[in-house]
Amino acid sequence: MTSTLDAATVTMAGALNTALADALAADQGVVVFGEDVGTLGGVFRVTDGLAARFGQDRVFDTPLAEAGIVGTAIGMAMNGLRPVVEMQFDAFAYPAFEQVTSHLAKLRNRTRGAVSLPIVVRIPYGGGIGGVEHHCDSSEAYYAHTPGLRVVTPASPADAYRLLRQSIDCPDPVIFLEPKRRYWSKETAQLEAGGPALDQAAVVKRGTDVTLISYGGTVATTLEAAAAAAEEGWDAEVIDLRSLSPVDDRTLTESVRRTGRAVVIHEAAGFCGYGAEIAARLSERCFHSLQAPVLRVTGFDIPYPAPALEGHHLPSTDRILDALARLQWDDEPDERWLDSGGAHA
Amino acid sequence: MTSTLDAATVTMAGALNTALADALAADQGVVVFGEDVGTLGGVFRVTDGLAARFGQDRVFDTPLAEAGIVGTAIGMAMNGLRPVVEMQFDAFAYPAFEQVTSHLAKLRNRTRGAVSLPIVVRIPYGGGIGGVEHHCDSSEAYYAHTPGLRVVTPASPADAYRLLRQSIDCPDPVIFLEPKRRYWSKETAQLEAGGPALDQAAVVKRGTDVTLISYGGTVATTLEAAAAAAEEGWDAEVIDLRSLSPVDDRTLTESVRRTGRAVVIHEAAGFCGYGAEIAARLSERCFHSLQAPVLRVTGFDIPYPAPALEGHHLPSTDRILDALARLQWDDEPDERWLDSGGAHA
Amino acid sequence: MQSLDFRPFRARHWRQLFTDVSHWEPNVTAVAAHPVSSSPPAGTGLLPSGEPWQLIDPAGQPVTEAGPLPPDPTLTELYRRMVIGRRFDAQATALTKQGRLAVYPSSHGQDACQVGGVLALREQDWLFPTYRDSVAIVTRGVDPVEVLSLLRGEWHCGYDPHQHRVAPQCTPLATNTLHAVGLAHAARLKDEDTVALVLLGDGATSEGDTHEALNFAAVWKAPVVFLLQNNGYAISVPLAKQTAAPSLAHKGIGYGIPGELIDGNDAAAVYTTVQAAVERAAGGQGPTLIEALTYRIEAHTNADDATRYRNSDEVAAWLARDPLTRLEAYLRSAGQLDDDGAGRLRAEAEQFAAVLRERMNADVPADPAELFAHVYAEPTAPLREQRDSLLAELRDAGEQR
Amino acid sequence: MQSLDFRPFRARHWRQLFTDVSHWEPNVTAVAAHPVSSSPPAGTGLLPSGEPWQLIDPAGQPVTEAGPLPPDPTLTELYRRMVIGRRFDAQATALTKQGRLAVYPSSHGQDACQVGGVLALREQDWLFPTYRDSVAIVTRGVDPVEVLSLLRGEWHCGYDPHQHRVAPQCTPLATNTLHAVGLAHAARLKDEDTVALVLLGDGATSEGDTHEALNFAAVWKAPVVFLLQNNGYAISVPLAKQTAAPSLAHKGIGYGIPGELIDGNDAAAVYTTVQAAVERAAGGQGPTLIEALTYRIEAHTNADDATRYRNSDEVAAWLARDPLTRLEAYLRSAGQLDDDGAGRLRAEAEQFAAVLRERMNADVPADPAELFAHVYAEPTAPLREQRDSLLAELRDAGEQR
Ligand SMILES: Cc1ncc(C[n+]2csc(CCOP(=O)(O)OP(=O)(O)O)c2C)c(N)n1
Ligand SMILES: Cc1ncc(C[n+]2csc(CCOP(=O)(O)OP(=O)(O)O)c2C)c(N)n1
Ligand SMILES: [Mg+2]
Ligand SMILES: [Mg+2]
Repeated sequence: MTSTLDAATVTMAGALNTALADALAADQGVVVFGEDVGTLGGVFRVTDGLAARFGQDRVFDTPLAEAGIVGTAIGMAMNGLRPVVEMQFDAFAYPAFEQVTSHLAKLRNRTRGAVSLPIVVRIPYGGGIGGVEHHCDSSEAYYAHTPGLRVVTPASPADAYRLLRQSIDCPDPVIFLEPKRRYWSKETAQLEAGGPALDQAAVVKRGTDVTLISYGGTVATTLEAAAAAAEEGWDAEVIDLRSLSPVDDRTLTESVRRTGRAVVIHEAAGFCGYGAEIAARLSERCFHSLQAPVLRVTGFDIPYPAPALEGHHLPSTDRILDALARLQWDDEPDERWLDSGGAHA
Repeated sequence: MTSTLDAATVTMAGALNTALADALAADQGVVVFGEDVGTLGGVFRVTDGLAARFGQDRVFDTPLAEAGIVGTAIGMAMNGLRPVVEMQFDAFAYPAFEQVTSHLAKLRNRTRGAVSLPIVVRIPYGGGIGGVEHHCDSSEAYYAHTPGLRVVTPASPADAYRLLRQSIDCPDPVIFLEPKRRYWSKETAQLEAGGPALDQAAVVKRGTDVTLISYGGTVATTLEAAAAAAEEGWDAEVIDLRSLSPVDDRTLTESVRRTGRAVVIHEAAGFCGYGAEIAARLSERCFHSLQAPVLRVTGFDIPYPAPALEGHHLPSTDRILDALARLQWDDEPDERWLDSGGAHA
Repeated sequence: MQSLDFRPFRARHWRQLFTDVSHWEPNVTAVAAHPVSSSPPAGTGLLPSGEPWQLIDPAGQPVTEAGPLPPDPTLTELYRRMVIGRRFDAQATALTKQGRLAVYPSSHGQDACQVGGVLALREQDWLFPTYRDSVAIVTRGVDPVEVLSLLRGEWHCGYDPHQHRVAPQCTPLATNTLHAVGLAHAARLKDEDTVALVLLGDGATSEGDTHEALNFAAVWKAPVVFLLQNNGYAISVPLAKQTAAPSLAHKGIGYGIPGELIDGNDAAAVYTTVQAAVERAAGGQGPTLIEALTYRIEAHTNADDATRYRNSDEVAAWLARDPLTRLEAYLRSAGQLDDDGAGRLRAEAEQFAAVLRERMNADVPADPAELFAHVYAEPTAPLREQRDSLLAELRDAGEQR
Repeated sequence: MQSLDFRPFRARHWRQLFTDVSHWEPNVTAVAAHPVSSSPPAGTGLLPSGEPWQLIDPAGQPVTEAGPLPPDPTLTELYRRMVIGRRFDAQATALTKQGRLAVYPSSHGQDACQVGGVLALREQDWLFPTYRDSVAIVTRGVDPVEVLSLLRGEWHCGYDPHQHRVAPQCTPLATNTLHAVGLAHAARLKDEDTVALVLLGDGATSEGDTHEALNFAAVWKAPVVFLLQNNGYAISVPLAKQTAAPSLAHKGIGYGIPGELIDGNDAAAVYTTVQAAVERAAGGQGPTLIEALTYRIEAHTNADDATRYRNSDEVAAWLARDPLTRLEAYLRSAGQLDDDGAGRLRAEAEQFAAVLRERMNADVPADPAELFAHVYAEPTAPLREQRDSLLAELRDAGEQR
């Protein structure tokens, strides 16, 4: 199913809005609800105009209760609907955590496949927008660690459209993480629902020396870093994971076996973050191809900082370049880890 | 502060009970509350007799609401108390997730250190007890990924006593994970609150060939595997992490640089599990010492199964030995990762 | 044992049935914070009656002023299902002793709620039960062996929820209330005549999810009925530590939902009240909150030791209010049941239990590959990898043997 | 603009102040599910009065039958603080336009709640505010620059909560209600005479945490006061989509807590009601739920566009019910305020704003090392490592320049 629009300049928020509209038009079972998604059109305007076009029975505001939103979505899906719900911000999805982990993720398995929950939980996530506390969390690792959930995050408007349409069509529950600092990023593209499978990663820049792996809000930074790296003589390949769970091992290992080096970039806290899984997997699966350890460039292990300091916290092109430089190009081990003690406890 | 008891045979549940009693006796500010912890003494009897001994003002049952329990504990700590609260089972801590992540973990940082939350959240976790769904989750990765929390888990009665006493004394919030299948494991020990720092790992068996890293419920299995490995000629070192966050890098790297090989064992789902962090860290910090990739032996990426099938899910000594065998002792790479595609997407 | 004053059944008396009344101080008098205006409170019609509503008293006498009884065939069927349900419940407890069930939470004593609630449902309606509601599910027609597969440790839910429109038994407390509201609201959106009945306990009312469910249901006027079995305990915690409200049914008004307080050991009252609420819901008039006062005769589960927190006098007092005895007394005095009929019913229940016992003795082979089959609609690539590695491991182990 | 009928202030009229009344169908009539027994409902004394309680009407006239007014000096002080608070609020909004504040949620229109609630507290009591309650915090005595450091993007909380016993402004809705209950209960356990006042909005009442807090407070008889500022909206969502209850104060009875419904634009009523509730709480009589009917004059924050979901007539109607105008009218008619006095007050407020403006113009240096300083009592080894690597990075960058 393809949007009727021809290639045009579109923001990610706009592409998501079109995806919702097209999904609502394509399937009577799709309903969209959450806090402020109806009359207001969402605090990020992603649902703008949908209530007016599709009516209050299909696009509606709920009382202010996130467990209530996810919990009732589960009941609706049991009755044949395809709910697409919005959590207003990342940290405000936590009240729904029990419904997500104990039911949304498990109900299909619990019933040996008898109950299917084709639900999409849209969550604007991440920082970089000068937001106050609780408005900038990157919660992907919580969801990716929860079996039974799919976790998807777009990095571009065209992907946002396609991945959201595919997520809505998917019979599995999908946590759909929208990198809010990319909402107003623009792209000239034709919005299409078809294309690669939902869980296929994209090589967004080809390269031979090192594989930079990222997703969501930091893909743009990573591409910038790759461009800067080229000036320093490193030809970096850039992978946008798109689907965090399941992860596309094939694309990853194929690339890293070729380049022999890898850096994972995300803005969430590094400790037990999503990048740990990627680094661990690649270290295992590509052990004999790796010329240097897989490095991670991530947010620090601190609560998301206030706007005045977020610039120091977020992965920057400089920090990615620093990591590149530490990839032992001259065969010298990273001196930071030479003393036998590591950090002093 | 040492328990008055001499060395005696004690279960982990008993050691925890003694730790709570000693903490209540030592500090008037300590209060213990949760569901069924008062009159009943807890469904695992960890709080047995405490209400009778210390009175209903210090050890009490609450209404049935986990966010309520953690949320009010936060208020109490703001008013100078040291609450020790119980979540009845792992999955029943999820309703409190917002209070844990958005407040418990962040309030000290939010107030530049002005507000201290010396709270211990005790959570019986993990499977292996033939429990029904929602009673066997291993949720440590969620908490370990959350900056501002300490995450501690004992593997033996003596450690249970010491770590719980230290956690109660600690000015930081501690998620104290009790491996419920070890509750009735016995040990002859003198219970002491002093000793190594709260965040220090223990080398529980010395060895030279490979480092087996585990915590909580799987330490016993890991020690069994080490014993079996000895028969096959591998001298395994076993580390019990005890503190999952922060992690004791020094003990880990010191060991792995020496042995050159490592396996991480836990029963939680592997994907984005705690073992990913350990594998990623060691792969980075010990890159030049590693003779083989750091392997992980974990639960599968599935909801915790029903009792009839949990035996297939939980890491077994056999599965640990299989991993040992794959550590490329004969310098041959793991054939599973030789085809360039890895898993077929 | 406490002496009981059976009629009229006053809330005060209901409370006296509990030993631990020391904490029981429901706040029923306003302490005016200031001289309030004389304007009378709004919405008092949503409040439950002061005393639990009853159609048949514990001695088996109809409470004529309370309203008409359901027709005799209905009462007979309620009794029959309670006899079978009680026998099922006893059988399940016995199976735990034989190691055939891992755990069983009995509903002995709550039989009138289990059976009365379910029989009031129509074919097209849905039931959202908890772990304690196996008898309700059996009454709804689900194969008892399938019902017990969860507690047998075989799989997390042994029946297909769509077949009899029964959601999986819910363990995380109160979370099922939201599922019921969602399912019911979806029915309205789809213009289907379906009502959802959700069962919850007194303890579960303290969870945030119950609050959110009542609120969503009220705002959406969703066709859902909340049947709250107040059995006095949440494991060991008595109601007095759970709430200070005059009754749990008093929560309704805070959402704009009518609250009903009924005698939960009177099957006729439960049946009539749930049926009326189902009709209201189906008629577009929205949800109802029904609090049925009852008692958990057994421990929380077979693994629990109830003597730690309540005394046997209390249990004895409630045994004297047995819902089966009550309805049997009525049916006999109404000439609807004699010794022969009672004997036939007992035999039917015995037969039901015997078949169950036998079927539960058969071992169910577990297929390890199934661990990976239902996590997603199709196993993902990583799960196929993990499945293959487990199967290889099992093959190797088999070869070694 | 709608014409207003000022006295007596009926809930019906209050609802008429909202444009979007189409959804507003609070359920105030019971639809009896069955012939209920004649036994009257229990606990009705916990219900709020049918009409919001008021001491001074919108025209500035005392409502004598409602009870005595607070003493004149108190009324004068309430007015003074509202004038300063209103000026602070306007200044903060202006600072967002100059880029000196990232965002500001205004409480214009809710001034009587902000000031009346806080002035009713005693020195030793605690305040648990939300993001919207900056004026309340300033009124409590916290340095306005410290208050604004959150919204300035400098740090997540700019003041020491222990200094004035003011918890950090809470963003995750309703979560602060539990903190307040815990703090209050701890005071009781420690035998301290401390009451906690928690502020929450109409939207926040829908969250599970509010329910759990009300319940814990009631069961524990905790000395806590819930002041619910019902300003008609949760961002864009009108109350009619938030609840179907006769009033939000009707939730109290479901917990055994008295509910009070008051005119939230009447500073005298807010002050008197909160003060009485604080006394009740301090006297060991437990919590009170106060619903103050008021209105958010500005958009949700400066970043919001309120024209998308409400019309200007509605705002105009509420502007005509301004809490400052009302109290000013009373004070003038009571001879407590004249043009001179009003002028002096205005000057004081201007001076307050001028100092604030100037201080907010100063850039605050941010120290990157502080990112790691407060996560734990002592930075952990991994955090020290990360701090050192950031500092090295900054040093290198400095050297390069
Ligand atoms: C969210 C959650 N918290 C805790 C538990 C553990 N638990 C199981 S049953 C129970 C008591 C429930 O009491 P009630 O709601 O009155 O139902 P009853 O068992 O009496 O039928 C508790 C605390 C749970 N299942 N879910
Ligand atoms: C748990 C949570 N969910 C969502 C939000 C986003 N949010 C911020 S303010 C707001 C509306 C709150 O309305 P109300 O409680 O009436 O307070 P008001 O803003 O009107 O003062 C929402 C939805 C939040 N802060 N916390
Ligand atoms: Mg109960
Ligand atoms: Mg509001």
